[in-house]
Amino acid sequence: MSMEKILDKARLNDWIAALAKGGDWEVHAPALEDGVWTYKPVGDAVRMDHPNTKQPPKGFSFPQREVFFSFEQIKGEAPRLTQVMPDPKRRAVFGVRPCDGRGAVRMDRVFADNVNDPYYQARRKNVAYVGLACNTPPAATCFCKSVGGSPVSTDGLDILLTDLGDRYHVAAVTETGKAMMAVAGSPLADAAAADRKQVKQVHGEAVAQPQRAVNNPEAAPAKLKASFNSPLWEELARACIGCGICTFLCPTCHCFDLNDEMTGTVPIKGNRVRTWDNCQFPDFTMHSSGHNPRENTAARLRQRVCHKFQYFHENFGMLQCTGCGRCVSECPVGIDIVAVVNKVAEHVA
Amino acid sequence: MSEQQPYEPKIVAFLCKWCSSAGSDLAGVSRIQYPANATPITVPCSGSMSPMYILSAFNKGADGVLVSGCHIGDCHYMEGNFLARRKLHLVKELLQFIGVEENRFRMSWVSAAEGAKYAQVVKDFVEDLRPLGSQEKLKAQRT
Amino acid sequence: MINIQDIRDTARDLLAKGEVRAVIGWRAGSRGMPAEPVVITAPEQADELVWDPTCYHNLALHLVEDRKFLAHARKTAGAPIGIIAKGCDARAIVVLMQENYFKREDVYIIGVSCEGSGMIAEWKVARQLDGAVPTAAAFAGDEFAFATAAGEKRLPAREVMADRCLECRNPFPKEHNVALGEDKTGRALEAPFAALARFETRSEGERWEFWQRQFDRCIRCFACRSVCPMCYCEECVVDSINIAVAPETTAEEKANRIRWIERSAVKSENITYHMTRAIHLAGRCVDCGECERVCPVNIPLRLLNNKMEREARERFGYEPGASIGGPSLVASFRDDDPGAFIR
Amino acid sequence: MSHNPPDNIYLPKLARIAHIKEEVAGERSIKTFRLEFVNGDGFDHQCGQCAMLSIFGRGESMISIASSPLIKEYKQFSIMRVGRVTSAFHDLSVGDTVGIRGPYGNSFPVDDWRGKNLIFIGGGCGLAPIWPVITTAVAQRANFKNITVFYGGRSPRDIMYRAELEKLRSSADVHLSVDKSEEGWNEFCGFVPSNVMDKAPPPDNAIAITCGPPIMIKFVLQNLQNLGFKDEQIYTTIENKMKCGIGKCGRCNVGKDYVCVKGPVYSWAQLKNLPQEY
Repeated sequence: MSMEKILDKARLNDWIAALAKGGDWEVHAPALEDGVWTYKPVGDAVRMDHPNTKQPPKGFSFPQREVFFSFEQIKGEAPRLTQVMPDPKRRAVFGVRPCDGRGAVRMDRVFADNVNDPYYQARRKNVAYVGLACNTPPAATCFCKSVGGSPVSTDGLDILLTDLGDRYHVAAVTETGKAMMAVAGSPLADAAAADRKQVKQVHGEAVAQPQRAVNNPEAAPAKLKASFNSPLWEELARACIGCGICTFLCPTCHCFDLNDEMTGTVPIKGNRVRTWDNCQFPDFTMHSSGHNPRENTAARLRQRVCHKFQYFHENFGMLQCTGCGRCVSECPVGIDIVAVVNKVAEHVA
Repeated sequence: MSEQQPYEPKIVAFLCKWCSSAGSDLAGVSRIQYPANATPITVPCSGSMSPMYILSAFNKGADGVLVSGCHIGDCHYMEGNFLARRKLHLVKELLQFIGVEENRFRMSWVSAAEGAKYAQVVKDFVEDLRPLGSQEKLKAQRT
Repeated sequence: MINIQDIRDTARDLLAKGEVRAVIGWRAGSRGMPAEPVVITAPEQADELVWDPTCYHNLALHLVEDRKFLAHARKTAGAPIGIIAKGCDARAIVVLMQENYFKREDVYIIGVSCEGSGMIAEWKVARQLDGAVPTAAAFAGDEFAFATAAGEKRLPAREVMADRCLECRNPFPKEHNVALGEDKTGRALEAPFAALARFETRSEGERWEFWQRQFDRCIRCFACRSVCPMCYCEECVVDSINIAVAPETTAEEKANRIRWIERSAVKSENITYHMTRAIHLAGRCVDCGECERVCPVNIPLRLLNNKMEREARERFGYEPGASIGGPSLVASFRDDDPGAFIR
Repeated sequence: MSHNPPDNIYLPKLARIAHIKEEVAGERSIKTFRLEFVNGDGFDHQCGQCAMLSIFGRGESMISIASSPLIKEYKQFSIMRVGRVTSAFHDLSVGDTVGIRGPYGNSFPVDDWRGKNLIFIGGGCGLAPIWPVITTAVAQRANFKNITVFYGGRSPRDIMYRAELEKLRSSADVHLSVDKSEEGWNEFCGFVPSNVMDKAPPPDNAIAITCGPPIMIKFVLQNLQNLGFKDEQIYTTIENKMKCGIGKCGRCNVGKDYVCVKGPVYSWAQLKNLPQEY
């Protein structure tokens, strides 16, 4: 059933060109811009030597800002609403790391559970993730293995690429992936037995690389639950400055805000807009009255950590954190979710 | 839909209540001819101008922003226009620093008796804004 | 060179004698480096303190947090709070005192001199170490010493120092109760405002091209605001709702709040945010460079603040963080302030 | 132009304001709005559910539906003026059109309460969320035994649904109270929990439903427990800030549960096991 191919690295651009031409895909890949690895529409040359992108690819299905509908209302009359749906462009995202593929799985659950989110779904069904296995030593902040992932995981990806030096091993994960590999003009060649052997070895070595770890992650949900009222949270959040880096860069944070943005006053004209929001901001949960159920950084740090390691697990049977390490490496004051979970677990009998 | 209208710059003019606002009134009652491009907003004192007002005017689509107050020495609150001079110098510098055209932002001192000067200030401003075309750099993106 | 033991002894002593109720300092981070801010309250915790070239954080921020905490809890401070302060941290403390955020006697400043060097820029280190992951960094004269799996690596300080430190005008904390390390004020690693001067050779069109790309990238995580000791306002004009709501705030007040900018992280709104912030920091920013360090998308925010700082210095003879007593930049004026730009 | 595909839950339906009644005046005024769906494009709801109301250009606000599900012609909302959207509601007139989407959340298990004594305890604007249960129970009077309603406000002027409460007396025991006595007030004077203690309804075969300010709920709970009510016999509703109504925007959670989906109705037996995040 599985489809495995080999791609000469020199012909990566040919495949991308074929996808654009034959499959009507708009291809995106990581590019280094102003010192930041960012997904960009592919220009001439694709580099895939990125550690990981600063921002996960979640914006392809859940952009930081999107218009839901526009409204126009003459005073005293009924408003006219015009739904704005995302453009149906198919987007193929190259170079997605396995932790971010697993992030997509979790986002999919959130936006399909209970009620379908029409905007997320409209985008998501047109996005394909072409993953890239991590076969170089992990970053100091990587911990995917301890949260159920792996540097070669295919979860959430449509295709997994593995760097074999001068060529990529290309493995289909989904039907979409297969179609992309079989696109007209594709330069992919059949994988030889030696290639398969080498991939196995490379994957084995990648998985064997040592990483930091959340200790005993299976016990984390219960331990966190037991620690809800622990004074430890206050100490752990002591340095927290309440910015939005940890959540905005997280591949699984999905919280959002809805606001009306005006474009005219007579008649009333504007758009209802969804933007990312952030549980670390004080106004996130603040009631109109000023009462705030999560009124300090301790409560807000606890929310973030418990959401990742307890609530999500209780609701969906999996940890929400995928171990990408962005919140650890980018925190201005060194708050480290691995250390936080481990410390809390240690303190619970 | 409509025929190609010649471009008319939109100016938001923040005028101090004590001098420039009266100056603009005088320009009107004296029937001095000057362009109708400026929408006046009366503020208590040029010193009460928040830089936010200026940025917000540009955000809402102003092609130019004018702040006008009493002449140095004539401030109703003694030193408001001294403070405005310093604060708005910084705003002006910062706007230019990020690449907004120098002529988009202007300050003037116009007394209650200087209707003709106010008319001239607006006239000059319109003439200087015209070649710049509409201001898009700071304008709100809503789509 | 500062001996870490001196810092620890000072902190331990102050806590033991009850002269301070806590000491704000740095301890080793969970991965060794970078260091992280810590607040210690017991003498025996003093051994946790570290001093190394990853003590980036402007700890004056945590003085602000302490103040806010006391205000919300309606507590009085009692003994002063101790703080370990670099040159830039101390300047920030001076501005806060100038603005009456707290009084001189509320704070016990343990000044630490950056001496001949300063803090590192991690990206510069990564570039030089070629893949090796440092787990600790230490001052070593004109060099920094990094502990890595492959043993100690030394790099010349100038090559891996943060830009903010290369351009630092005053690496010695002038305002202090006790100061450790040598006063090397006047060292010249890089000309002050060097990056700004280079930037200003660009044309208007090039400047706009540059800034619009920078502002377009902003994700409005507000880390620059959160990390800044001067951004202590309870209520910020750029927030889409009023955070400083109290039970007695009227519905009318809440309903009539002006939304100066929208929540959308789009260029126009981001510009309004960053411009407002730059103006509000004029004469207050001490160029600690924390906003630029923490920005996850590398927006060179120091350029904006430096521009204001240099204007203040050159046009108005004003230097932020220089004196506790004087009036602030925008609350004062001179008769001969420039006015030629006014018609 | 404005055809709403049924699957877009974010697109509000339109409703016209058919009637406005000023319940309580003053700084925290309350008005009751009757909304009729435009073009019959509406939804049914159950007791205790909420709806997201929109004023285009101002935003959305989650408000509990205060009318009985038995009433199909309109939905009623009692809105206190507290912030941006609610203030805008207070400025509207009959005939104006607003947006509405929902219904959201769980509901009171009214059907399980057949044959029981029902005791309602409300304070301030907390009468609105339990009003649909009260009116539904009264409409199906034969299904229930004693119906008792405790309700109080700060002063006689703060009593909402005054006329409706008077009408209710024919089919239920109504005990009103005010915090501070005033001339002409001849019912109980004191806080709602004290009124409950004063009348001491027996816990046998009873369900107590309470809604009001947090401080009131706290003491009502204590008093009910003192009267012998078990945790399973006590129901209340909680509120948190909400944006989406469908468990995605992430802010209304109490522990793992999103109040907009799993709430707002909880028995005390359930609620006491949840973290205090509301």
